[in-house]
Amino acid sequence: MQVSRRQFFKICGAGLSGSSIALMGYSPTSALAEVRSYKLAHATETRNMCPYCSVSCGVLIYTTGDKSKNAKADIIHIEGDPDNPVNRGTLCPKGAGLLDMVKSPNRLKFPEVREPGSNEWKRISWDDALTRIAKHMKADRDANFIEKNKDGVTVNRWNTFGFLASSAANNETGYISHKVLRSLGAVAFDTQARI
Amino acid sequence: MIRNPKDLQRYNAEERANHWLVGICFILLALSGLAFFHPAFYPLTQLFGGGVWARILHPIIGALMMIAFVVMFFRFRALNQMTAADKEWLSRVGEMIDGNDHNMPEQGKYNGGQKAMFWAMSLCMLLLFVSGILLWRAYFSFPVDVVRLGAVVHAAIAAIMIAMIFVHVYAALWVRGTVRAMVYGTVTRAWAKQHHRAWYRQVTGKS
Amino acid sequence: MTNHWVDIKNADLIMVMGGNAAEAHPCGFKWVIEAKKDRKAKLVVVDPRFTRSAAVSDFYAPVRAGSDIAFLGGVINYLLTNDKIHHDYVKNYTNASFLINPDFKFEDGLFSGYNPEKRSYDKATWGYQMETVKGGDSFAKVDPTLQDPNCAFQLLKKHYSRYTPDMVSKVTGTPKESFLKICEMIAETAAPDKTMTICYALGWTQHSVGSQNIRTMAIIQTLLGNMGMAGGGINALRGHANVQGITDMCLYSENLPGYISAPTDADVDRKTYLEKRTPKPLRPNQMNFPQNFPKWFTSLQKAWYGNAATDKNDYGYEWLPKRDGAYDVLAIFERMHQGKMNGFVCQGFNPLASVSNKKKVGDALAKLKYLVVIDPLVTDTSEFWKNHGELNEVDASKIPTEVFRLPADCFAEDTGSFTNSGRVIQWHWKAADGPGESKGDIEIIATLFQKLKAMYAKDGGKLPDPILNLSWPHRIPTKPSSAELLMEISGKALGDVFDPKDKTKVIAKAGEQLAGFAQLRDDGSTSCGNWIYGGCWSQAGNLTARRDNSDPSGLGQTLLWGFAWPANRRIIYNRASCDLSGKPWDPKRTVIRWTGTAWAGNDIPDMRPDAAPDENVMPFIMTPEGVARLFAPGMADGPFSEHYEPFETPLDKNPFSPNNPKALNNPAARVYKGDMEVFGKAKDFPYVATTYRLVEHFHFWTKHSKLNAILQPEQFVEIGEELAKEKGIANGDRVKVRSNRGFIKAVAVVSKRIATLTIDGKKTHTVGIPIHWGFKGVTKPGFITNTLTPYVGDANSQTPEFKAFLVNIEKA
Amino acid sequence: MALQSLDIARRSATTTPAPGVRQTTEVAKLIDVSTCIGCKACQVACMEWNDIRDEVGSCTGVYDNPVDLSAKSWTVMRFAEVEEKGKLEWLIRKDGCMHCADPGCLKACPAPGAIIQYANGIVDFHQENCIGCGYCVTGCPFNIPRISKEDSKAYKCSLCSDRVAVGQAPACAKACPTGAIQFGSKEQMKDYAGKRVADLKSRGYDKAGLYDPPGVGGTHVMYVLHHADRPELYKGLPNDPGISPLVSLWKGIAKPVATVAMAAVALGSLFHYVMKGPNEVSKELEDEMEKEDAK
Repeated sequence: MQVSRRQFFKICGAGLSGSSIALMGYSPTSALAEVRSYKLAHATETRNMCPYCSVSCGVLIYTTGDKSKNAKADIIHIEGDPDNPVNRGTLCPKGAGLLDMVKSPNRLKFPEVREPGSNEWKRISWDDALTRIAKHMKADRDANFIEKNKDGVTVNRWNTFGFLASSAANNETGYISHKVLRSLGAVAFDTQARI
Repeated sequence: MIRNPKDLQRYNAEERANHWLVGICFILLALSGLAFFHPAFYPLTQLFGGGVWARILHPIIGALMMIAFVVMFFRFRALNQMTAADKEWLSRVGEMIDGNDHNMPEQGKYNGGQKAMFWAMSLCMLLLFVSGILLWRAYFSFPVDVVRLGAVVHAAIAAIMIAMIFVHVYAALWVRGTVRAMVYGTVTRAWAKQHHRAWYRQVTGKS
Repeated sequence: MTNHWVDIKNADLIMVMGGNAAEAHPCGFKWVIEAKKDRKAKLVVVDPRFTRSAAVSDFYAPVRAGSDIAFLGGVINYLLTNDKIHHDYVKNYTNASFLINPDFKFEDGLFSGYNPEKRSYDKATWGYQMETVKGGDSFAKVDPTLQDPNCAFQLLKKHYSRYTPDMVSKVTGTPKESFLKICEMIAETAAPDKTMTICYALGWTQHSVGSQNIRTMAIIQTLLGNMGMAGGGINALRGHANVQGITDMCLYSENLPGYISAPTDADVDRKTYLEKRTPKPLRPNQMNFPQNFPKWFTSLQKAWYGNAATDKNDYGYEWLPKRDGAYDVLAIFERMHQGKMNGFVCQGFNPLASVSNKKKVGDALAKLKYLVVIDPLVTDTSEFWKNHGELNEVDASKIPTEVFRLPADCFAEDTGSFTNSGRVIQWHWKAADGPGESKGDIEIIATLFQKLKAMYAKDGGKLPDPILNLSWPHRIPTKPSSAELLMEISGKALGDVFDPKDKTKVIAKAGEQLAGFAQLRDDGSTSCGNWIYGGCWSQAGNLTARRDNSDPSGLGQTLLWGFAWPANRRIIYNRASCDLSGKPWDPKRTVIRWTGTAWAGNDIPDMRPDAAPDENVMPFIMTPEGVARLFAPGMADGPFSEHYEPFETPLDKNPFSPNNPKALNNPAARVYKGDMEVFGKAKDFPYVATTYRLVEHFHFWTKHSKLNAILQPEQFVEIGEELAKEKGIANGDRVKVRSNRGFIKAVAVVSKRIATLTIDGKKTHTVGIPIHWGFKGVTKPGFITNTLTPYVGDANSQTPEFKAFLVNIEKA
Repeated sequence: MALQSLDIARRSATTTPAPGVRQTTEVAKLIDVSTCIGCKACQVACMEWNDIRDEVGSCTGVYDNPVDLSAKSWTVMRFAEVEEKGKLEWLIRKDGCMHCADPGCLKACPAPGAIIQYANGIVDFHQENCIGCGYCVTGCPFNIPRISKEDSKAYKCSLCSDRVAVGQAPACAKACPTGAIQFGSKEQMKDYAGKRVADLKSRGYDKAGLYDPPGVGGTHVMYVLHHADRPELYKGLPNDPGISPLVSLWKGIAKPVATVAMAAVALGSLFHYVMKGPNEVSKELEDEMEKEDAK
């Protein structure tokens, strides 16, 4: 009986006194208060531009790796370019969210075709896709190219084929697309800028 | 300790188990609760596997204790009705504490102090339970002001409760021969006759 | 933009109308806030909705969608009747004093020369009175006193005198006091040292009177003397990051790169073609810069056909296709709908979502033999054939179109240049490879072209010459680099180029990059893919990649950052920022000035550098008159603007010409058969609808970006409290919005921000419809809002009328 | 700023002072509500930088999305359409942690080192030390911390302590397209706010002012308001906030008092025992029973 009383006493006492805690083998952890480590410390920075509106804000794209051969660059963060005189580092909700557009689950990864009447996509190779498209275009052009109009004036146009151009593509894309289109005789083309 | 077949049965096995279930729960709750109450006690969370486990276990143990306590409450409620003698006893509790119990009025199974303790604990348990529910964020969500009030009530009542349990435990230790009632279930006739004479008479039929 | 983004900070008053800069161009809008903070500038917003631009404005007024000309015409009237114009500027720098053909008339809502069958004008009477001077030159007659009843100024005054404040309020629904308050604020900037800038966007262009909306504002800015000034100008806040650049590359039928008007059937040969496009000056001593047209065109031909372009074959003039009519996007889909097209390529363009009347577009696509979609993302267009329930009710098995979907790299995976709205060309660098097998746009087009070229080389076919002779000087023919292409665009000397003043002096040696378009020649010795970009990659290297953002003038010109076309000029018409003697109207904001020997200052002068003020060379050098046009005969629908109702209007007559049903809507706008019939009438569709963007999304693009989907997850429409009450619609209810072309369902946002307007005595409600949802994306799926919109465009630009049409609304 | 920002001023559930000899610059973020267009760039920049993505929710008839702060939305815009003097105003407030000088969360937190106040004023949550009790929620007068349903840890704006630590501005402040969010030393921010308030007064907002509530010792995120006399117009920004008296009671005086009281009872018992001795059964009764047994 005496023994059990002492045990009781001890347990109760332990709950009361901080000093006895050390005796019981516990000591407060010296939890270090560290901020989350800076995630861009060794990322590669590339200067680019937001593709959305025509403010064309400068952005800094951060990728993993240092461009060494075996380290695949993966985009991990995008923020405003403070040097750009227009946006001065700021971004709007669209620009600030560019990462999720670049990394969207809805990015296309390989060429696909949907055959006439089919209800599904089928993966094909680039070469197949472009060869099939080129064949379609040539057949169409050769069949419907208008060399002269009804007044006998040389017009050299192909208007059964159309093209809509992006307003978010580079100038160089726009230029080469235009050059190719007119060389084919295409006239039915327009750009997002119309709208 | 020498067992005597004539020792009086004070608590049966179920009652003892019930009591200790509540008691163990309470100890665990007090340890984990104190850990959250004051930084000095925080290391007690290690007993439970760290702060997160302590936070997870505390309300679960609390709920368990509440269930066990409710059973116990109904078990002992009838025996804890206050009588005139209890009030008389309570009014003279100072003498008792002073170590002079010779003139204390004759007591039944429980004295006025124990009964007062029973009701106080019941009230505290209820308050702890209700305020505890308010704080149990894993499953409940209440307006922040109610939660704040809950936290104050929970902490205050818990402190009171812990103090009362100290008194409860100390009283058991102080009054020699008491602890065995909750450990073995029996007390000596002498103990019964000295501390709970009316009960002694009732169970033995002697004067 | 005649000015540029940062220049907005130099304004004293910023007007946001026909746009919502805070939401559509937040980072550009920063300069509005800067003007407010640093110059104590005021911001005025006029919009059918209390937008987020309005939230930070000093004054807001509501206006009915589709009534902007009535509002702005009223401003012109206010400025003229209260004599709040910049007199010296108007007299000298505009065609106010020019005498107009006395046969020019405006009667009952129509200008002289209207042909109702063709829905177009014969502009014969819209010209200047001409006189032949000694030496045989023919010049326009002027009356410097501005008193001649046939001078442009008097005609202008007369035309807009009908736009009284009461009329304005009646037509636009803008409270008269609000209108007058705005007029007063605008009028203050008539002072020579005060400027107003206007930030507009698709809220003005997407109307059947889009171009005239902008022209009306241009008249105001000219009357106030705000053109060419720092903090002034007409600033179109354009759409995509490179919408300016792609417009400059002229990816559309009417023009060749650099806004060189493309040949039509009437241009039977190169000589005819050039003559029509090379104007003579209309006033003595004017620069008449378009006189250089043959140099630009010839250099383009050399860029395209290289050595195959010689003076013997008219530099390949015959190889250029001749246009026989309109091929704008509405015309293309009309042709497709009629079954006149077989193949179609969508390069980063989602027409099913972004062209009017989705049903018609979808039906048209289903008539194609093959469709090619090149895009980084899964577009709605690429799945036009797939059933998406009521969002896209089609039967795939009945659609015979073969659809190819090719993955393109996006901006981050690409090197090249973009041109921002302020005409600044900026270079950007690739950061990482695209996902999977994606390829760059250039590589896709180049590889496709190489395949076609090989087929024509091997098998022959119709007119293979332009294909086989197309200049393709790229190191990797299937993968031309952006650098190679920008050098070609900028221009190079094919032979030695000599100084025109000193024929012995070589200014560019054969093979060198040219310094600018001034060095272009029409004898085949230079090549230039786009003359206005001339000099952006000079012998000094790639100027678009310059990153020196120093701003010594404090005006935000940053002349060493990138390269602005033309000639790195940041503010166009900047000669007009000075008086006749060459002193700046506002010396505190000097853009350029005459130093006594040359024009110089904080910008590239928009003037011959040595043109002394007494030579009387006027600032608007791109016009043969040398001055700005208050009276503009080039417009399809009138030399002055006139209020016409949208094609779907809540009114049954035009309040400005109530007796002429022909003048209800823009009489010169093109409407196709079948489309006129599905215009809704006010009795069935009583509410004015307008579509728009939200700041949280970008068109149909960010619905694929989770971060943006989180910000605006679900399609909604906005209505005012009064309409909600009438229709028993509570905030957050699902509603169905119908036009005569289809319906959409969305959540109702009931707001105080959409005012109920009183138009012509009647209560008129507006339904606001944000556009960003579709059946593909990481947002909640939604309806394509262009299901609702009418298939009609502006008379000049054919930009569809997305901003004003009629709908009905009910609880879904 | 720089690395000194790692100096700790206060640590939750820690009774001894942190090293406090070095004096570092106090930083602050100023949100100028009068130039805020509610574009939510700050929300995106915050999510993007901190690698969190909230749920794609639904439209509830307002522009507020996400509709409330969450463990994955540390800042949200709150939109209020208010009519003042017959004029419609669309008041848009960026809500998020105020980084109080006297942080209620830190005061309430029972887990040592789960909440840290840096010497530069940033109040940061360290989830590895967080036990998920939610006391910080009760401590906060601004209703900011949120407990994640996924890991039961408390989250809120960190004022991008990781960026500030290397000398950069918080992601939201950097992104803000109109400059409605400014970042710098608290001193600079107060000066700048003074200019903005003067500008607003010149535009007819007589009651414009700075919101830097003294009830929480001032904050390291402050607002410029057009109607500083009625912060509640801005979707319930509290007027004169302070740590709830209940929390002050609970985490203030109650802690020592209760600890002392419990200790007193325990020690009282001990001394009672020592002084009075045990309450034994009397010898007479023991004997009586023994006699009884002997019968």
